[in-house]
Amino acid sequence: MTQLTKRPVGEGSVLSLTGIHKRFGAVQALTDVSMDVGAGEVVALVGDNGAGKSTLVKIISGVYAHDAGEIRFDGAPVTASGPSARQDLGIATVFQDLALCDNLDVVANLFLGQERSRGALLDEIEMEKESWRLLRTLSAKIPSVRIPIAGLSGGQRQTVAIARSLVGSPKVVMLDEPTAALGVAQTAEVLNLVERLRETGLGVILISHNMADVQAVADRIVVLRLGRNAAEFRTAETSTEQLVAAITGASDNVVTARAQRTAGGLS
Amino acid sequence: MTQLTKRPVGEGSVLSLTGIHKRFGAVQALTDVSMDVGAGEVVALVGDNGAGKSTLVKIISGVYAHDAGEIRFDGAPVTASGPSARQDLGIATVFQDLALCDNLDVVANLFLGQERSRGALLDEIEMEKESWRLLRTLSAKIPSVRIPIAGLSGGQRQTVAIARSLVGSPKVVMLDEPTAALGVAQTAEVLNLVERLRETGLGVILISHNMADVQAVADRIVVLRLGRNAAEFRTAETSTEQLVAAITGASDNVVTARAQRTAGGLS
Amino acid sequence: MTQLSQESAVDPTASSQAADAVDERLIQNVTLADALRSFVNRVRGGELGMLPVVVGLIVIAIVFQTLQPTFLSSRNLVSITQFAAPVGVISLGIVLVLLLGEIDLSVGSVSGFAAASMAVLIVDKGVSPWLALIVGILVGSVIGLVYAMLFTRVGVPSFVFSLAGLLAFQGALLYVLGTQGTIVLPQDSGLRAFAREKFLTDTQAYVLVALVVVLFVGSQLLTARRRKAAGLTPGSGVLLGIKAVALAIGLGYLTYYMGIARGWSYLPVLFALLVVVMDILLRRTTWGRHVFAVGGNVEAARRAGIRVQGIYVSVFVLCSSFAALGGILLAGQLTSVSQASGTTDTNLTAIAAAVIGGTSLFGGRGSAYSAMLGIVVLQSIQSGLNLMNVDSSIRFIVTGAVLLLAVTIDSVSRKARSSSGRG
Amino acid sequence: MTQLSQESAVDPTASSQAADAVDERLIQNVTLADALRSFVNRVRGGELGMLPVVVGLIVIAIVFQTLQPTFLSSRNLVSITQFAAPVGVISLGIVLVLLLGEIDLSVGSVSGFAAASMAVLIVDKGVSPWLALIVGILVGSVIGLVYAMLFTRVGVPSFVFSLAGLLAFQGALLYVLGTQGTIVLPQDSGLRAFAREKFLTDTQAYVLVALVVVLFVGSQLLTARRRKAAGLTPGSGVLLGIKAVALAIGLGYLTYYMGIARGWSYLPVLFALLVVVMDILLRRTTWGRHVFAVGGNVEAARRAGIRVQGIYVSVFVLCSSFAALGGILLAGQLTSVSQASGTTDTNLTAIAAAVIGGTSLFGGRGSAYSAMLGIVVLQSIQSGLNLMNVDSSIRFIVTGAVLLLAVTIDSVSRKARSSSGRG
Amino acid sequence: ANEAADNSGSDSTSSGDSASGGTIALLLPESKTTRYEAFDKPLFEDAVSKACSDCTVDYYNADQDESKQAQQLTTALNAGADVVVLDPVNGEGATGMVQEAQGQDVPVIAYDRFIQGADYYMSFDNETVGKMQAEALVKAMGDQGSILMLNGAPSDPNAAQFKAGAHSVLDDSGVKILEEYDNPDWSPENAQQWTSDQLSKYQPADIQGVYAANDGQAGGVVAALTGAGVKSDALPPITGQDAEIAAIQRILTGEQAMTIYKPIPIEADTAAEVAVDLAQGNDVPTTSDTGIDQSTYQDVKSFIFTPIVVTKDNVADTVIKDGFYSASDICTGDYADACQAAGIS
Ligand SMILES: Nc1ncnc2c1ncn2[C@@H]1O[C@H](COP(=O)(O)OP(=O)(O)OP(=O)(O)O)[C@@H](O)[C@H]1O
Ligand SMILES: Nc1ncnc2c1ncn2[C@@H]1O[C@H](COP(=O)(O)OP(=O)(O)OP(=O)(O)O)[C@@H](O)[C@H]1O
Ligand SMILES: [Mg+2]
Ligand SMILES: [Mg+2]
Repeated sequence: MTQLTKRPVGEGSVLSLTGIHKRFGAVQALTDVSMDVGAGEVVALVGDNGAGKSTLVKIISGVYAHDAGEIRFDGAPVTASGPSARQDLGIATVFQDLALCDNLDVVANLFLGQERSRGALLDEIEMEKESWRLLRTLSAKIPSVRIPIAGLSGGQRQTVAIARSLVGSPKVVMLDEPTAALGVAQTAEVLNLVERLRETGLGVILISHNMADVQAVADRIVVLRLGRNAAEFRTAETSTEQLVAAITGASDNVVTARAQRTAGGLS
Repeated sequence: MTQLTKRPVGEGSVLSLTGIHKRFGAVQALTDVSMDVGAGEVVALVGDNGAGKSTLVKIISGVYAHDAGEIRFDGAPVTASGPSARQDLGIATVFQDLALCDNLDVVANLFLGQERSRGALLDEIEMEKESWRLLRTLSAKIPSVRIPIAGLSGGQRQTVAIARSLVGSPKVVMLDEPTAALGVAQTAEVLNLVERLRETGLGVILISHNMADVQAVADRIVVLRLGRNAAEFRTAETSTEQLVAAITGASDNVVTARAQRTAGGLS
Repeated sequence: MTQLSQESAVDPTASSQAADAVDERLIQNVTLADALRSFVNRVRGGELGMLPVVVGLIVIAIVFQTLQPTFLSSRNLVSITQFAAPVGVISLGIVLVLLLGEIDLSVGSVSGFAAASMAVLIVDKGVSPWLALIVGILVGSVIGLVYAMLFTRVGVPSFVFSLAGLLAFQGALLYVLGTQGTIVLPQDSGLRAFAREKFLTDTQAYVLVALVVVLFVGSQLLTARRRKAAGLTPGSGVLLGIKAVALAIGLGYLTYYMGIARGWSYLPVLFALLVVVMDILLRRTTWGRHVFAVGGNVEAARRAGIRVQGIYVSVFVLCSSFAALGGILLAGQLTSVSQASGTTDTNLTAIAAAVIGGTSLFGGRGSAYSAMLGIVVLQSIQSGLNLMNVDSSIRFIVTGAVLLLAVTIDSVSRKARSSSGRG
Repeated sequence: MTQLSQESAVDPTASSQAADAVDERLIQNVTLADALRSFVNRVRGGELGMLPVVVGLIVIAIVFQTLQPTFLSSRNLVSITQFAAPVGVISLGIVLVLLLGEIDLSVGSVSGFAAASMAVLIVDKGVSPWLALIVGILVGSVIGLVYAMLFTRVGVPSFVFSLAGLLAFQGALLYVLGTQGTIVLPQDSGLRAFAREKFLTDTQAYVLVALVVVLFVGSQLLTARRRKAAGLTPGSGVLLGIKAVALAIGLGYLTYYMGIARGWSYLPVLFALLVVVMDILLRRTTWGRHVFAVGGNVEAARRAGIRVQGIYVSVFVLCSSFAALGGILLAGQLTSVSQASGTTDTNLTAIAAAVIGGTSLFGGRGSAYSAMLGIVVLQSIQSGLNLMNVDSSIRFIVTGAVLLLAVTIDSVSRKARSSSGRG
Repeated sequence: ANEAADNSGSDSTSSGDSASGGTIALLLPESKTTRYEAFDKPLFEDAVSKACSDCTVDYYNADQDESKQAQQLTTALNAGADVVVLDPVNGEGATGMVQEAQGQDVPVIAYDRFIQGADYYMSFDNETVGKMQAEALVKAMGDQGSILMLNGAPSDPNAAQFKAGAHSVLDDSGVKILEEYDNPDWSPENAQQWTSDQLSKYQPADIQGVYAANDGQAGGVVAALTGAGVKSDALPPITGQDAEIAAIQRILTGEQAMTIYKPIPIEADTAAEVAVDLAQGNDVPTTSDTGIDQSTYQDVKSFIFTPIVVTKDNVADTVIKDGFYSASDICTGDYADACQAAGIS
């Protein structure tokens, strides 16, 4: 449909997917989807609402089982299923629906599954100290880390979920719309963070609907449409218009219409 | 702190708040907050994460009771509390945390509280038809309106929540980060929608972290910081830098730093 | 109808394709073949609705029939339906409360207390039976109202106030009965006759079956026409035909078979009627929609402007009223009320029936039919074991095991569903 | 510790202000005055933790003491603590299951079956008491394991399998007891002595109280020092002092007062110990954290890489084991096991205690102490009513009413909380 | 703990050494059968207050819960009981309770159910009750035919004694037991359903008699049989126990063959007499004022009473004559004719 700039083969990727299929009841959510991510590479995954981006992320992170297709990690096929197995491999994920425990406080959520202990008991003090440090690197505006997540604002929760992915030492980080609820400062910090992750050699999959952000940090952009691979771009060679056209499936769409109509459109 | 361009008095506003206070346990979420919205006016409410925007929206919509302060609607003080009383006044709200019933399908959620009936029984067919119409105006990509909300993607849910506010005939519509999870096309549709609402003479309160969107549709911009009124701007007279400075509380912030560092910043 | 279809002809939303069949990812469901394919897919994906419980019931039937050939005799089926009805009515109220994500532990005590109040009024105070019946049910309604006030105004959790009610109304039962213990309903009492001796005649039964089938087909056809007029997919006509024929044959044969013995007693017919009415109320009215909404997410319901308190009041009142009615029917069936009325395992049976039938304990998921299916499962197990006459130690163990078996089928299918990513 | 504090001196995160007190919207909580103010705020906002139940308990005490002056006699307090312990142990297991948002309806039957197994081994088979005790508890553990398998592998809801267990193990109890019915534990059985005759001496009791206070103060001081070293607010020292003195005086006086009669029986001491241990396990270990996480949001816990299945297994095993232990202690206290063991309202009492103590039925909220507070509330009500010599009918009604009263205080405060937008 | 303070009962209000007066604790097992609170308790209290005007009776009911009863005993002892009249939920398991009371020098009267090691025992013997029911049934059936047998709750130890007594007669008779059922909770509903289910298997004509352990179950059986179309004047003989009003009425109309009547006044009066004597430190006479001789049952000094089989013929001479019920209690609406026929007015 649009041009496909294939990634040169042999440039060994950390994570690669081929021919992934997934059906939910009467809806075929993913059909024959492929993609791969190299170390030190930021791949943006974009697409319209319901295109299947989050479903793909959940399949990679082990939350859903795929119906058909293959996942390879560090060159070897991944057999173990379930989120804890995938985390052990080194895949950290920030889910779109956050997946925090409302009844636990910020510290407990940040270190969930990776608690710090002193002997047999939890080292609450160490964890609290570390929490403040992590949250500060993300410019979080959280008054207290000892209130349950239920009492946080949308953006504060999002920040906590992102900070979670920095605990531990993953090889691939997947961020599903991480900046959706964030303030301008926090968004900038997350983009900085993504760049820092790339510099330390991690593979990053970034999902976002904000084309400016995507173009600012991604090396490659994979476009899904209605559950299928629609296009793949190198960021440097791509314009916003091309991207939007690939996402909506038409170069003549509401976005361009609006941009033409108003003075200050999508820039 | 920054310049306050007060709205001329006497230009009768639909909704006006004065001196609103709200405390949650140990956190003083809102301190002496005031704002007002006129008919046919779009007011953007911006601020950092946890600034208190959603709390303010929930107070207006009757979800929370405020500790002190006054709310006036159409010039008269509002006494009745609770969401259903506020809805009866004509205040429609799209909440940041969406507030949909996961176990119900899209149609049921869309018409919740405003069901259409034929005699004693629900008119499912009329509602389903109307649902498709509403969703189409928002360019929604929803395969079926008869699957439970639990099976929708983040953006699809957001679209349903926005479509909800179009059922019925409100006088004021509040949208709390309506485009956070939306695709580019859907975002453009929502901005179009906001403009249409203004044209039909409704008051609109729009919360967003996207300065481009805010500047594109808002008439006035109210800035909250740490639970207090920080500034108020007329959109036409304001630059993005001024806004970001008012939000973060410093003209020298991570956003400007990032903008300087990278080529393609916030435009 | 014609008017509507004309309207749709000029409706701009009506395209060549039905509005609900546009998305290319959607697996179509129009022809019979589509319907079959989607059914197979659903079974694979574990979305079976009531099917697993029905399969469980069939397994129970086969096992007991093998062990004890009188199990499926028409006499025994008549007796199962008759004994299932009163507790089934109580369970129907429990379904409502469970749909809200609440619980009522006191239905047993309330049923006993209401029946005793009625019996005392009739026998000791000489009040007319009809009035006493109404008072008995009102006793339940008032209790439900008090519960609702405790819940909505004071905020006491339903577990706690109904536990308090469980104790208090057991006391009230003893108090009302006073020193006399068992009260026997008068020989000529209409309630006794209704609960024990009245059976549909063959003609009545077949007319009823025909009526049900006609109503079903009629409403389905009407819906299909209106859907088409509104530019939506109308659903497979062949499938509707098959369903209608299956319904007619199923109900017809059951009626014929039960007619070999005494046929349908009034009691199960009343129960079935209540179930159907509650099902329509729950699925097809605004009130029912709101019950599901409150059970699924109270906060969302509240924000949608639903008067949540009213929903709680209506449900608690209905639940206690059903409990009272069930208790009264039980009394009619047994011909008497005693200190033991409702205090034994009525609570647990009523709640278990709802849960086994597939209503979630956590609110928002379930159906009126679950009360019916669940109670039939439980009564079948009990009846089968009664016929087998084993030692009471074995009987307890086997009851537990069969119960587990009946529900496991459902669980396994649900497991399949969740592993394929559906909640 | 000193090493750590040196570390923090060079830690870049340590600023002039503690890390957790930077936000200007935060209402400070450092000095005693702060603490008091924040307490008053909390009371107004309705966040009271265990306070309401304690107030409920005080109300109960005052009411019964007024009606019957022996209620607060030291002898009666001794008897309340002694009888509260065994069911309290069972309730402790229920708290765990409820924390996961699941339920176990079979703890009563399991307790009876485990006790019967033990009794049969000792009396009929001549097995050594210790071995029999261990086997009895293991019976519980194995049952828990089976439950966990049904839950995690097959996906049967806990309500259903524990309902099946309720029936099956009642049958198993009858089966194990066979025709002999009641089994009396040998006169010289250590269990009998432990559950009935052993009391702490005065010295032991006061040493224990001192130990508790010292441990409390020590751990609090240590925490404060480490927090300061880590650049966090250490909390008010004065407040700590007040708490410590209150604890010492409270426990000390209680010990003195109970010492007027026979003092602390071993049974409540064992129970208290179990509660404290479970509380530490739940609040201070990784396992406990994961239990809360699974109860709060299974899906989030699973995605965080927690081995959710393991958590379920551990909790179901612990719950059934506690049930078995509780049943065995009950048998020791009663000196015998019979067909009725655990079949009366043990289930309901154990679950009610947990709920009344403040553990949510929906998972993720609660504490080990709720088992203790809840069972003390229930036993106090029962003991008070025992003293009052009323007819059963009145007793049932009053039990219900008092129960409601005791919990209403909590409910009203929770209501305040939710209207101010919390929880 | 403070052992010295222990025996002095420092915070109990009364103590046992005063010559007159005294506190008698009455512990009854349950409230679901009418007899305990309708008869035993008031009769016992009346008898005590007649014999000793400044004695007090502390009353407890265990609602069929053994451990509740254990706690009630402790409460009673704490409240300063001088003598305990204990009707145990489970007689076999109550030895621990007896020891606890005796450990504090409080004598125990085992009331209605035997407890090993009690100081006194007075009762109608449970096994005898079962035997009498079975004998009456066998006699009514002419020692031939088939019966259904409904026993009490498997979790109730007393039910096992009735069952054993009945079997000892039935097993040696010409009567055949078709099916046997241990009814959980003794509930009439279960009895009705079980019997109905048997009628899917047997014809009503196959059943020539029904052993029902108590009147409640007998009511359920009658409901089931009549529900299956058996005319109420064609019912087979059905047994019962407790002499509930409803059972007496059924006996008068011929729906039930017999019930067991325990003349509770004698039992309550004797218990009160012994209790007062013990409380006041007097000797207990070998023959009570009610005319019962003291005997020994399993090493416990005992007063054993004979239960009475009530049939249509002796209703007037038993329950009515004893004032257990008045004729107007029984002869309501539907039963007036039957009363007249039986000569009751
Ligand atoms: N229910 C609650 N309980 C306790 N604290 C709360 C609650 N709701 C909000 N808060 C606190 O109030 C402050 C303001 O929250 P609010 O949700 O209004 O922020 P916001 O401006 O909408 O932020 P965002 O942009 O992230 O959505 C936050 O610090 C939050 O922690
Ligand atoms: N659990 C589920 N059950 C049923 N259908 C589902 C489920 N999850 C996703 N789907 C369907 O799969 C499709 C893809 O959903 P997905 O969440 O992957 O979209 P997305 O690309 O992340 O969209 P968004 O940008 O809105 O987040 C949607 O049509 C949705 O309806
Ligand atoms: Mg998504
Ligand atoms: Mg917000």
